[in-house]
Amino acid sequence: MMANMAKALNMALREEMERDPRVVILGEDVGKKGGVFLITEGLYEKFGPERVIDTPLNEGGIIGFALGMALAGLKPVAEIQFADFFWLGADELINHVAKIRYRSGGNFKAPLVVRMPYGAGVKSGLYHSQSPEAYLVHTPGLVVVAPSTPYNAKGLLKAAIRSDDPVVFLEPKALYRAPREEVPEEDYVVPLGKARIARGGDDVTLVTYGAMLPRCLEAAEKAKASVEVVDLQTLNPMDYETVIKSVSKTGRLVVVHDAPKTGGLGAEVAAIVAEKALHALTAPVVRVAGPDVPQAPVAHDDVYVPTVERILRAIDKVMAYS
Amino acid sequence: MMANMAKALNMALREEMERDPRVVILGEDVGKKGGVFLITEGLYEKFGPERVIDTPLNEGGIIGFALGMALAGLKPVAEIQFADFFWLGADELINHVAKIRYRSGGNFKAPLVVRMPYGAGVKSGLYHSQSPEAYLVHTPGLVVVAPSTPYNAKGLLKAAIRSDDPVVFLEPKALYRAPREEVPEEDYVVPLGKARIARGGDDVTLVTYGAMLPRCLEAAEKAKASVEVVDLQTLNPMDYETVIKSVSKTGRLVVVHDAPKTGGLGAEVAAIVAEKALHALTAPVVRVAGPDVPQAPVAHDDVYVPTVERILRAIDKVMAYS
Amino acid sequence: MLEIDLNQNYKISVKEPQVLRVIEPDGTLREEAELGYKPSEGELVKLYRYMVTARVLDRHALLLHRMGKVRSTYGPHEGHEAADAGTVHVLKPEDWIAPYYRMLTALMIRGVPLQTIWAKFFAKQGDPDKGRNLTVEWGGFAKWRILSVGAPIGHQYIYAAGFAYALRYMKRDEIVAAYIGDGGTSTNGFHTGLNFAGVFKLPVVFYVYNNQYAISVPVRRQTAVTRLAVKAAAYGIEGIAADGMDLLAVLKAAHYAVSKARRGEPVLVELVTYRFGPHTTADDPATRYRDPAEAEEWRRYDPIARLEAYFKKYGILTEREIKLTWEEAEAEVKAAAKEAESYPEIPKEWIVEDVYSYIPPHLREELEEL
Amino acid sequence: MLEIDLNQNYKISVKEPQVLRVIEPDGTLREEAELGYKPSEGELVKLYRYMVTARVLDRHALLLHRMGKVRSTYGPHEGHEAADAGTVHVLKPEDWIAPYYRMLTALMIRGVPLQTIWAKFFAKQGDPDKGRNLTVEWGGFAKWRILSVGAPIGHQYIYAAGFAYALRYMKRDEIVAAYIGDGGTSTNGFHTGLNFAGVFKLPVVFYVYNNQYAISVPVRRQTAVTRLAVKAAAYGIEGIAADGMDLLAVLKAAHYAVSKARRGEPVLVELVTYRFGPHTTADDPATRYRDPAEAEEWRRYDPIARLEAYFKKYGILTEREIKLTWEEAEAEVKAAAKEAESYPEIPKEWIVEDVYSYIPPHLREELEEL
Ligand SMILES: Cc1ncc(C[n+]2csc(CCOP(=O)(O)OP(=O)(O)O)c2C)c(N)n1
Ligand SMILES: Cc1ncc(C[n+]2csc(CCOP(=O)(O)OP(=O)(O)O)c2C)c(N)n1
Ligand SMILES: [Mg+2]
Ligand SMILES: [Mg+2]
Repeated sequence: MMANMAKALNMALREEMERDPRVVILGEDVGKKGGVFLITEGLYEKFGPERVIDTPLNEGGIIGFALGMALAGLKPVAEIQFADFFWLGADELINHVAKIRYRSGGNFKAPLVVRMPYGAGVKSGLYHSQSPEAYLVHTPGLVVVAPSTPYNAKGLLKAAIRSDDPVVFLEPKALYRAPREEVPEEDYVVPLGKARIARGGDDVTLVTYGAMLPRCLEAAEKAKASVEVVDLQTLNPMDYETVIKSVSKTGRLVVVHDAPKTGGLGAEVAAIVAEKALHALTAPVVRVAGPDVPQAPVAHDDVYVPTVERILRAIDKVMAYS
Repeated sequence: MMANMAKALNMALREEMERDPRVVILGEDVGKKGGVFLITEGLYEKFGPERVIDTPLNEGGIIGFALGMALAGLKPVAEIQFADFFWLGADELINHVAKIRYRSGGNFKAPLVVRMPYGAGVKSGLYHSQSPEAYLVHTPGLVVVAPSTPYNAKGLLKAAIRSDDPVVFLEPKALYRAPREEVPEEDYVVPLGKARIARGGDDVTLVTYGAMLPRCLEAAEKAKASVEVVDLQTLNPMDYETVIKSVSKTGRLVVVHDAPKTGGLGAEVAAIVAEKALHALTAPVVRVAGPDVPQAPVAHDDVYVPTVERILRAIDKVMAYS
Repeated sequence: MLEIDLNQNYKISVKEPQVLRVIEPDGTLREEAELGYKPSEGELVKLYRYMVTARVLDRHALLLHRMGKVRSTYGPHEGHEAADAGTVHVLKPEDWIAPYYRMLTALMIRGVPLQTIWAKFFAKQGDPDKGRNLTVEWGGFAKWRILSVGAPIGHQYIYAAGFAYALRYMKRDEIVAAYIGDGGTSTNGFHTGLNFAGVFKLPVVFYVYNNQYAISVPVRRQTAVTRLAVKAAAYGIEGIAADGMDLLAVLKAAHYAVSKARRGEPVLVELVTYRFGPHTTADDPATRYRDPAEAEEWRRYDPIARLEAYFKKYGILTEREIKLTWEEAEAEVKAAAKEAESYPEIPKEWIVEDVYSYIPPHLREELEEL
Repeated sequence: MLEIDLNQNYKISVKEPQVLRVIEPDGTLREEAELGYKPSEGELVKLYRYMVTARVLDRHALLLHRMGKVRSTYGPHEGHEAADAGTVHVLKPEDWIAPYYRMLTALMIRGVPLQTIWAKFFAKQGDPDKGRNLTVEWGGFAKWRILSVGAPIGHQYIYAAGFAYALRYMKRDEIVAAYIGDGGTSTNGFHTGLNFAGVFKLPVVFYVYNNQYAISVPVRRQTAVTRLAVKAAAYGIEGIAADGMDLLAVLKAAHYAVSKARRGEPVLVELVTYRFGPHTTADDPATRYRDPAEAEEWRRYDPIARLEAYFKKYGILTEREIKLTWEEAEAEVKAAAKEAESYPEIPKEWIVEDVYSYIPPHLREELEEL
């Protein structure tokens, strides 16, 4: 069926809950309201309050409660209303969920999913716009995923729910209602840990993920150069081989994300290439990212988020080398 | 006088408290006990319980309380007993302390210091060994500092306390009792935002900070090549010009830290060089870092932390290119 | 397994407070609730005017949001007017407010010009927050002694405690009034703010606006207690409750709490109220989680209508004066909106200001590239 | 400013529980505290043996720490034996423990072999945690239905709640006993664990070991309440308190709490005790923050000596049997240590295991380079 990303995610949740009674949902307003972005719409009605659980307002509570459920053998899908609020559950996520398999010598595991809408571009200020992927990627034990289309959103979320490892699932809220595409009603997964070539090209490798994909594709379309767009999909463990393969071909790397530049995921991608494929680079690496300011001021939301124009300038910049 | 880093930090606190009655200290066990590492030793006796404040056990409480104090015009120095526990105050630090100047249009500011012992190398397991600098550096609004010697520890801490911006002060606990050096009893500051050349050299640039400095110096000493060691001192805003200047001379970059490699600060240093000085590089960048596992398992503490041998191997590796 | 019981002496026991009410829904003064603290009629009328202005402003903001002029989402204030008015009125001008987001009447009383509020809602110059925040985040209202609040719920309680500690340390005779919603009582900010305040005996009054919902989550799903004031017990401080839509009850409770706080005895005050509107403009209770009949029920207690009934009953204001109050508020609010609409946009360069006390080189570079 | 007061009815009121005590310090049974729950003499003796073994183990661990054999820091258990024994004994074998760090007697009762504990203390093979944790972090004791605890205080309360929710969801008739210290009551884990448990009516007993200190911070600096059980009031659940060094009082309180929890009524149980030793081997109370005379005072209540006095007074064990118990424990503990010392070291490759359910390529690469 034709579906936008919000609907595709909703389909994934519904199907997984039908498939596996161990799957439960918890979070603030996920019940009758269906979540503030309606991703859990209709699930409360279908699966009841024992499986679609409105919690008190405490993110540490939500993640810690989900951890307990996972330890007991359930498959909780926790929603953090906005990624900006995961900080209130950072201890539970980073100190406990991420490390419990390790600290228990493999005697416990926490296969849960923490879903969070992330990213700027919707004029929501400093606390409803953050992109925390770099923090999460720097946390061994977590799998970090960011879908970019309705199709991969459904397939990745299903894979995340079935994973035996904890997955943080970063949903690009700016794309929830972006144009629909065909999303199969059948069961399918998009495997974790694999990037995809969203568009082939020979001159420049654009590495991106999540919310920035449409802008990168648009820039690739408009650019004079032949641009290959790599959509990471899983941010950690990262499929760096696909990145290196592409850069080995093009010799030019531009990384695009909307989190602040310094210490962002672009740094890791640049570093991997500088380590493993330096010889292949004909041009300096360019990062197109949010400026190093709190993400993102309402009045400057448009200025903050990388634009197609900025991406095009970056492409021109690396094309100036040969 | 001759002092180790613990003593140097204690001197800095004492002198600043004498100089400025607005300086207060708060945290768990900072009072009579003098802190678990004795950094605040003797201050409770000298300045009394109103200025050296034992708090209840809540890191969000400590940082949030310090924020309130700073808003009112005090200069709080908060201690988080181990950096691993800042996660329980991550919302206060990252969402509030870091952003309050920005979100208030400059009408409020939070010039406070959050001190935290950080780093592995003391066989303390997954929750008394973490190095969270990369998370903090990715947070606009925070100044992040890591001293590496008794001398710069004192001078940087004094500068941090006098700063008009919030400073996270990461103290390499493995160096607290490392050999003493001459630390002036007079007042001096080591300015924030400036790296220093800890050792000059021509062939390889070793970029490091905090706990890894002694190992880097030892490796530099032992290496056959001529190695320049850059001690960042302030991790954000970073003095990238000093890094680039050095790499422009040597053409080879090795970055060393004990935080896990993926998404660590080494990535940012590598990326800056790949962006701004790619042409200067004659060898791929090499990162010597902790492996991507929880930092750091007790039985593997020695294996986890970058050794002089690993740094030497990295130097050899980049020296193989010319 | 053998069922056993423990002697009552070995169990805690808690008595919930009654909810203080002074004005009945029909405007009648309750006899048994004689005020210890007596505001003058003039004071009450002044507060009433602020409440009306806030309500008009609130409704107008909703309108201008629908027209796309008010940026981002907007969170209605309706139902909270008396709670704001009573709690802010008992403060001295030197005292501080650590607000939460739904507090328009408080802004009125503190003297924030309507233009300034509109400038903020439009994200234009003149906004003390420099256009950075949502309409519901009051970031930079330092001039009016309103501390800075961002969206993440809870932090205001703990920094209010730290701020109060500093006030006492500096021997400043000022107190802090901190605010949170019923949902907020579940946060660490609530827990640790009250705990620190109890331990350090700080000059803070902690208000909980129990408006029955946290977005869609009813208060009975937020906590197993039925009276939120009871939570004070965990922190060794006093807890009281009042009808938050009854200006006289709020004034009385707030006055009592403030006088305790000035002596270093923090108090938790639950103000029972209702959120008449949606949570924000992005919310639609009626079709999702709340029976419209319920809101109708609560309408009986409307803080403004109640005050008007009381004024009329006791001859404090006439019907005509009341009508005039509304008309004047309407005119003022509209005129201010018009003025603020003409304010200039926020310049691009401001994006890199105020991250630090200076603009570091990397931010200058980044600005160039934008 | 006019001082006013509010009628008592508008204030919360809380009555602290008395602290349940059954055995007087001299071993005499208190009359008024007749047990509803009656353990057999055999049970008591068995528990006593575990307590003695734990104390011997604890002291031996301190010794071997001083000799550099026990890795990292060690946190003594002395004073907590009865609290552990009573609370674990009333559980069924299927029930779960969400521990905190100072709980050796609990491990004994759950049947964790001494060798396994030594293997952990030595960070050798045979340690279920694979040598990754401090001696005070019980990460991988799943086999004994002991949930995983890391150092950051508080999290065990909230995951215990989630775990209990899952048990009920899966229709498993098991409960969770969760533990924390007095310092831990200030954390968000405590606040949110109790709050969720209250809202969802979960089968959990929440124990607070009030041993008077959080490292150097006395409990009166941790909270303004004097009886920690009172904190239950904030969560709409029951709170009780017992002498945590009195095995019979602990058994009675725990049995009561467990039977409530099985019915979906969570309870907060404060066990009043004392930390006789330093916080950890890295701590030195006597020279810094605690008058040694104070510890001497509390020694009167020593849980093991008290039990021995009771046994002797009522002819349950003789002096000789008691002596034998200590000797046997000593022998067992030492033999186990000796055995564990011979276990192989943890191999290097294990460093990259268990980060994920598989070893990703980048970790394989990184291992190569180490
Ligand atoms: C820490 C945190 N989690 C979630 C949110 C999202 N959120 C915004 S308002 C709200 C409900 C708050 O309810 P309450 O405290 O009762 O205040 P009210 O809106 O009813 O006035 C939620 C969950 C938030 N702002 N902060
Ligand atoms: C979140 C967190 N903050 C700080 C610490 C450091 N720390 C370890 S034990 C301790 C005191 C705990 O006291 P309490 O809860 O009373 O337990 P006790 O040690 O007395 O048994 C502290 C502060 C920690 N482990 N976790
Ligand atoms: Mg509410
Ligand atoms: Mg204690």
